[in-house]
Amino acid sequence: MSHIHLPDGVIPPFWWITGLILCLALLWIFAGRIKKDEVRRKIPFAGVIGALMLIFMSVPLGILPVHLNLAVLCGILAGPGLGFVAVFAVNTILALIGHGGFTVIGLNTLLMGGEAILGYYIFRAASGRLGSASSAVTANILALLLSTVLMILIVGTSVGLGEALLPHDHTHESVHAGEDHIDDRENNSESHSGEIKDARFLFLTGWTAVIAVILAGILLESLVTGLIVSFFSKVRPDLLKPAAEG
Amino acid sequence: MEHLIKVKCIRHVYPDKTEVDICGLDFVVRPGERVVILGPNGAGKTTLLSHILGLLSPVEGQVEVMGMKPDKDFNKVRKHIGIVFQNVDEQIIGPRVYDDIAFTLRNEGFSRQETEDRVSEVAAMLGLEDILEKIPHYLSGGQKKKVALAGAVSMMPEILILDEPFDGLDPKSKSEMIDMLNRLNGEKGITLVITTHDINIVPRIADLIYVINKGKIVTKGSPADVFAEVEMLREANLEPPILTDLFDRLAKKGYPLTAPASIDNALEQLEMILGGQVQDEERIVSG
Amino acid sequence: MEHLIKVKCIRHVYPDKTEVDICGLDFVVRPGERVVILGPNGAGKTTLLSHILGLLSPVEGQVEVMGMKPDKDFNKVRKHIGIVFQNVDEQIIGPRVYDDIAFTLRNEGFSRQETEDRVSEVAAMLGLEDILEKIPHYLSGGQKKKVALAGAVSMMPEILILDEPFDGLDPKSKSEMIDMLNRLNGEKGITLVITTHDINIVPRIADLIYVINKGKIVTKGSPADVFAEVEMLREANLEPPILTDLFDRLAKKGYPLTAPASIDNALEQLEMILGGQVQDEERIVSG
Amino acid sequence: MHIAAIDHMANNGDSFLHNARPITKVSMALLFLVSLIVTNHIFKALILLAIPIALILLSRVNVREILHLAAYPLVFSILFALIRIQQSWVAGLLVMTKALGAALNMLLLIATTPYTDLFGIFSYVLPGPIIDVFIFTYRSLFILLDKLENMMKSIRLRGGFHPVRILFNLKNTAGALGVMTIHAFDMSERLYRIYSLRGYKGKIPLSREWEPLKPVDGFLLLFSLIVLTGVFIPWNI
Ligand SMILES: Nc1ncnc2c1ncn2[C@@H]1O[C@H](COP(=O)(O)OP(=O)(O)OP(=O)(O)O)[C@@H](O)[C@H]1O
Ligand SMILES: Nc1ncnc2c1ncn2[C@@H]1O[C@H](COP(=O)(O)OP(=O)(O)OP(=O)(O)O)[C@@H](O)[C@H]1O
Ligand SMILES: [Mg+2]
Ligand SMILES: [Mg+2]
Repeated sequence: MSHIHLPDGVIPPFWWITGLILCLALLWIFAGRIKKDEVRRKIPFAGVIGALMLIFMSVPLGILPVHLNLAVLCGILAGPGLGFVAVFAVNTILALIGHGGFTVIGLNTLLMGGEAILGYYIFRAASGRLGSASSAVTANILALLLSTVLMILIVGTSVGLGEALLPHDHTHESVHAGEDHIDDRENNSESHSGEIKDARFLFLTGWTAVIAVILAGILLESLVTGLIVSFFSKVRPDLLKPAAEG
Repeated sequence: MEHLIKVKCIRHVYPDKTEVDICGLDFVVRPGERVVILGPNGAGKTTLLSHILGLLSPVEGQVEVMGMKPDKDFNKVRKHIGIVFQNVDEQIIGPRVYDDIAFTLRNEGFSRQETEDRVSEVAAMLGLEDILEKIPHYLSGGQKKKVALAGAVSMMPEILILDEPFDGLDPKSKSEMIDMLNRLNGEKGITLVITTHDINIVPRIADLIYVINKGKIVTKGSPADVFAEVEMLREANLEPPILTDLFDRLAKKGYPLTAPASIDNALEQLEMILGGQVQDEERIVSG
Repeated sequence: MEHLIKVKCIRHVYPDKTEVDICGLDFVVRPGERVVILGPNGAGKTTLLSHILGLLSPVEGQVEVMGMKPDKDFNKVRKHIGIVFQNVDEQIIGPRVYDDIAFTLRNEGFSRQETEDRVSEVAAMLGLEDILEKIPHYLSGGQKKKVALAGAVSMMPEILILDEPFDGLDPKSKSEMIDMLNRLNGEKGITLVITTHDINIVPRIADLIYVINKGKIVTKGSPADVFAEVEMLREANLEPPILTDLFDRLAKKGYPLTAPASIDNALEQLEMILGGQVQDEERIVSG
Repeated sequence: MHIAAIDHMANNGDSFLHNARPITKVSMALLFLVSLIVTNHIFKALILLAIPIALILLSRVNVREILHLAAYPLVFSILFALIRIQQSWVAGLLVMTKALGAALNMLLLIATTPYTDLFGIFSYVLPGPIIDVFIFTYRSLFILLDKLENMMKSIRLRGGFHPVRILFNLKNTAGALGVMTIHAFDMSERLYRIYSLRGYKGKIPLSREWEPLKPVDGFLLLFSLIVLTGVFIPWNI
């Protein structure tokens, strides 16, 4: 959910440069924290996680105008540090194919990597009380809601509240046009409440639909995460023993 | 129907511009036949099967399965074909063996009772009763192949397509697999289309062989006929089965031998021409 | 050194509690030998190799490679062993074929010039000169196997370990692979340890065979000896090579034949005992 | 998948851009990117958009594939443009031009430069383990894509895909993803083993030798510097 598909040239330099610096700092910290004797096992693992995320994003879901992201799942499986590193690799590769701007890789990584980190900790906290599938769903919902709020704040503050944007749902490429109108609507209805009238010709419904789309996206992803995790708990429960931090 | 499958000189272009031609003779499969496709690595065997399954559409040429175009009538054709891919790991989807065998049945809306009956029947046929509750991930290679086969025959398809089904199996499991396939063919009348690099077992499983090489179907014929064309085989990175080769060379030297279908048959033929050569004492010594 | 590898009755427990025993005879490999390990699916062949490589640690028993414990002295032992796993796709690391062959060399700190020379040498030996600049995922299955082999021998290891290297290759490519391995053994003195299910090629590549079954190494011996123990082989889901089987059965009937190493040798032996049987007219007719 | 197609262009293409040194192409992409970001003039921006388009045409890559990928940032920038349009039409157009131009620059780079060369250049600025993660991600991606493709084929053939039954598809797709994820973890374990055996110590050695620049490199660098300068000089239009 949190993947801001922000193009280059929209966010002011101060913000994306700060994001980039923060992101690189975290990368250095996480890379340094991989212990020397574990590096041989963990680096291929992070690579595989990154590849999995790229693949999850490319899976068509029938006519649903949504694609999966599953940062939380990757956080649960890889742990916060490796999860973050994998997210960075994913965002960079996506930026290279024009999927999100190159300059906003830092911000994108902070948000999506934030989901991975948050998801990991929530999952760990919840799995003491709940089953692994419900923990995963809980972690997914909470982490996505939080990152969505965070993103609204970042985008809102940086672009200026008057132009604040809500996150874009993971729109599948073939059906962008339809979905993007919904996004337009949400942006406008939130930030330009005074101008809603002007924008009416583009949009038929208002706030309820916006919230519905966001929630549907979050629920869908949580559902898939839950299904996959419940499958793991049957087949490879060892993978769900929370990965070590780092 | 005269033929179940008919493929006429197709050309396929992969997204990266790799061109695969499968031209020359027509590829025709008749009901109840056991057809084996041979050819070197990269000849286009898997590509041909993908066209028959409707997974690919040819740029040129015609593919017909039961009178339909598999790429257009995918959902109709699919119901008549069972398939076992080379890498069965990528084919087994169910969380338990039972679920995997039941996968297609459930998708096609069989009732719970029907599904259960059908799974039991197939499991009994392939000797999988004891592992129905197991998680496929932990099965041995041979067991996984059987599960994939069970999933493929659960709908009792007219045609069963197998891409290198004997890979990685030990000799006994391979023999069992062959027997199982021959039983499916004999008892249920299922038509078999198989690719393999294991030449030596081909006489045990083939009524008809097609050889693909360099973009052409270069030969079709019974195992005896095809394996007699040694030059053509070598051309296609292939070789005749060992026994066929041996007997062929002996025959060329004038001995009245024909390509044997099995080791027992080979023994018989050899004994015939050797008949009476051995002295009794020798026989006692080495027996 | 008397032996390069010695494994004594190990027991391994996988994380999911699967126990694998490899007991019975000691597994001993001497310098320059070509050793083939046979056994049914799930016998523990790959598990044994993993122990020799130091990837696993035994719960019980001893593993010794060049006098060291491979799990403890992993970084020392590793340098003496080249390895080709069954799934070569995952084994090819280098972004380009050149980088992949050079991977270990660079990790071990060879200079640029040394690396280049060594890569050229290995590439020439395996016929890979033309694809050094290619990216691995565009190679064919056979080419990938060769690249993996090149990466494994780049350090000129004393020991080369291959887990089912012939899987999925067409007969000619398989033959080439065998020749290549025999050349590495003959010219460079590299010791070979190979697992395979392809019994018929074993006589061409083995000096010594070990058979593992049901947690035990049940036999060791030359191909001729091992393949003579038909009962034991069947017990282990195996069978003798076709020619061996045929000749063995003929020998049991009293004909003076010994297990042939190749089809040519088989022909010779048969002609010997058939000698002079054929009438001249016949020869003309069928010749 | 698009990454595979792009990868193929980069590796099999043959044009002056494919032949230029990777460092040149990366510098050029960055210079163009900076030019685009600092430009606030619609005509300059349009020229900056025209440049990658021209270069893409000249580099004879698969234009359809590039267009397909470019549709994404284009459609997305419309969203932002719509906001700006309320200030002025030009502002809206500017946002779109910038976004599309930047994306085309990246696509031009990746379609003419093999990923190994790109990662080699990233390795000057990023820590070693991160570069290795890139390489592993990329390689695993291709292996796993093959697996997934086969799995989806299998699901389709076994009646597990229906054009309109979304939940039904979702369930089966989740199943396939789950199985693939498990295979992926097994694979990562095997990768770990094989890499360890082949002497991996946390740094994949890339051939990173300095290759002398060729005339084409000089030309491209000069060109992008001129462009950058052009952005800063005020024009009288
Ligand atoms: N997805 C693909 N993209 C591009 N080229 C492909 C693809 N699949 C196969 N090819 C190419 O098409 C040709 C035929 O491949 P195919 O897999 O059909 O051969 P095959 O006869 O099945 O070989 P094998 O015996 O090794 O399985 C080969 O040159 C191969 O490299
Ligand atoms: N990672 C693992 N986790 C749990 N059990 C395993 C694992 N790897 C192998 N086994 C089990 O250990 C036993 C020996 O397996 P191994 O792979 O060594 O057999 P193999 O002789 O190589 O068989 P094949 O001929 O099929 O390759 C089998 O029962 C197998 O199921
Ligand atoms: Mg094939
Ligand atoms: Mg094995």
